[in-house]
Amino acid sequence: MIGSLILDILSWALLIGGGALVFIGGVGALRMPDVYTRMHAASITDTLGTICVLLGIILQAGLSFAAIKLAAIMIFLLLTTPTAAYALANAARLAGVVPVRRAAGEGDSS
Amino acid sequence: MYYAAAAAILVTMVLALARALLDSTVYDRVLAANMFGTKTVLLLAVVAFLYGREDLLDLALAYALINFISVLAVLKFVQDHALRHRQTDGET
Amino acid sequence: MITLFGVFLLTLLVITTVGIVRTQNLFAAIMLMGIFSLQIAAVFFILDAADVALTEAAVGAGIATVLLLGALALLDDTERRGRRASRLAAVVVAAGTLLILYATFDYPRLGDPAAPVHQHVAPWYIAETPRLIDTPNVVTAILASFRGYDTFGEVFVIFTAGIGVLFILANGADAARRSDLPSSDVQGLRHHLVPRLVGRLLMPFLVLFGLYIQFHGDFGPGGGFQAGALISAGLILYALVEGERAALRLVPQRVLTLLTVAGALLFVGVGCACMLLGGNFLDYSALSADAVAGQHLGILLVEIGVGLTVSGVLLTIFHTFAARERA
Amino acid sequence: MAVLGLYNYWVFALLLMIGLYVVISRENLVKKLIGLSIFQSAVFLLYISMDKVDGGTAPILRADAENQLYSNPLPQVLILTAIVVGIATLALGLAIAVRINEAYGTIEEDELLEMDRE
Repeated sequence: MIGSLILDILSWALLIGGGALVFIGGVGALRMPDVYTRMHAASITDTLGTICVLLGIILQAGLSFAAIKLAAIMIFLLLTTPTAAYALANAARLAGVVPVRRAAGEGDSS
Repeated sequence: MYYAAAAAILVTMVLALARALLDSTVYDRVLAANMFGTKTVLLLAVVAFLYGREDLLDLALAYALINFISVLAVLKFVQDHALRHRQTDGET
Repeated sequence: MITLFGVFLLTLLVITTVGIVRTQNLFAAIMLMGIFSLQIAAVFFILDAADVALTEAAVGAGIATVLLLGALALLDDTERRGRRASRLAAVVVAAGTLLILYATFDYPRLGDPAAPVHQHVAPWYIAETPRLIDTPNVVTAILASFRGYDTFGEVFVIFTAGIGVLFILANGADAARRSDLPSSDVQGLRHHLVPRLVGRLLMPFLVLFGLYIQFHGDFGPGGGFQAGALISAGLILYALVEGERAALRLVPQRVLTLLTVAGALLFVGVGCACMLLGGNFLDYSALSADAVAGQHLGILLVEIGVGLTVSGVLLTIFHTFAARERA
Repeated sequence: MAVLGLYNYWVFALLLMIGLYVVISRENLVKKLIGLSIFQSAVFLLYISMDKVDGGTAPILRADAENQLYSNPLPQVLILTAIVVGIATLALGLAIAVRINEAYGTIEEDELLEMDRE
């Protein structure tokens, strides 16, 4: 009984934390000054947020086929999200997008 | 709790969409598309559990695998583009 | 609550569409189409259409983006703003929208069990599938068996489209291949170590997952159409990271053509076998002494045929675009 | 919720007409094809909206649930095949656009018409 309660609390915490991380990543992607920093915000929080949300669901699913599928999704996302960020940064660099370097004291231009 | 997570994912979808639609470079749009893909995977996983249909997780798995391809296609597209420009610049 | 999610996603869908219309950069429009596709797939999922969502995911978000980018590489990527005044178009479209909106008030509301759609054959399909065909996935049962003629026609439409693309673009492609391809085509993304490694790692999983979707289609969401799209996505991934040439060495165009034709012929062959065994065209019950076993066999074979044709055609189209040099 | 019962159809109407608008008013052939895709997706949305039944679930029969309601599988079958046909026809359209570009050097419709008139 206590065990299942602990499991529930843990999975809730993971779900909420994951949701919060995902949201923070979204804000970062919206607010950061240029494409590289946006990518940074999005990909890092996305990866951790995804792991948290999926782990939260796995705890709810228990030992089942669904949990294996969720773990597979997690591993695939863990591989692809950073790689996609790498590919995207590379594409932007190739196309000649220059990272912003804001001089000290300059106002917010975004 | 699923609802809270789903709501957070949906709000993030709005943020990603705003990033894609606001005055931004094409790479921001690619980034937004990629974020959207990840969010869709999460949303499907959460909604599958909300519905109690764990057998539908196959869809989330498919999304997780497919989402990656379009970003690589973008990289290839930009690389070819840059290469072609370099070649034509060299000729003229 | 779920209904609200649907409403939310649909609103996003409309906003995305407006964005697609407004942007003049075709590259950006294609990216927004990818987002559009993901959104509509999520809506399909929420509306209980798991198989359709799977198809839309594999086809819309994955392969459509790749094909559009492949075509765009051969074209200009900005649209010139039209000089023709489009006020007439706006008026016509506005009138049409109002007319359809007016008509919607006579529609049954979403989820109404008394709606006419749910009254005729649909309950029969759901009630009789366990007895007649005995596969849990009713969608697959209808697709491959009850409405096999429909699917037969669709497979041949896809087949024809593949042939059409070959006719339009492939002449001279051999010449281009004999001379040197642009060096980027040879390389693909080879010098990008990380994507290359991850791509190589994921490719077998995509193909494996495609096969799972193919053969598990009777029991869960899936079937030949989705499997064909996923398998071709796997091979497209390989072509992206290792280059066109390596991909064509792995699965040559000859093999793709063979797959396409074999799939279509398998479908016809199963239909004809049913006739020879005394049934009607595509009446799989004739395939075995036990009618249900016959249905199982028929659906399995037909789905394999669909998968072969779809993957063959999609890959053929992809390679045809990739082999074309920019004019 | 009753107010939102028709929301899917409203979105269908909007998407359908936005797609049509792009096809009519834009000169660029690729943009026209994208408009056609939007139009097509609107039709998909209409069909899939019709399949939903209150309290229903995806039409994959479950052995563990008695008297489970299922959503209508028929529109799903129609749309499933239509999506794959849609991508095949899209590819055909793109192929034609590429050939037109090779022959004329442009894919803007008004310029094409002008060249044909000369």
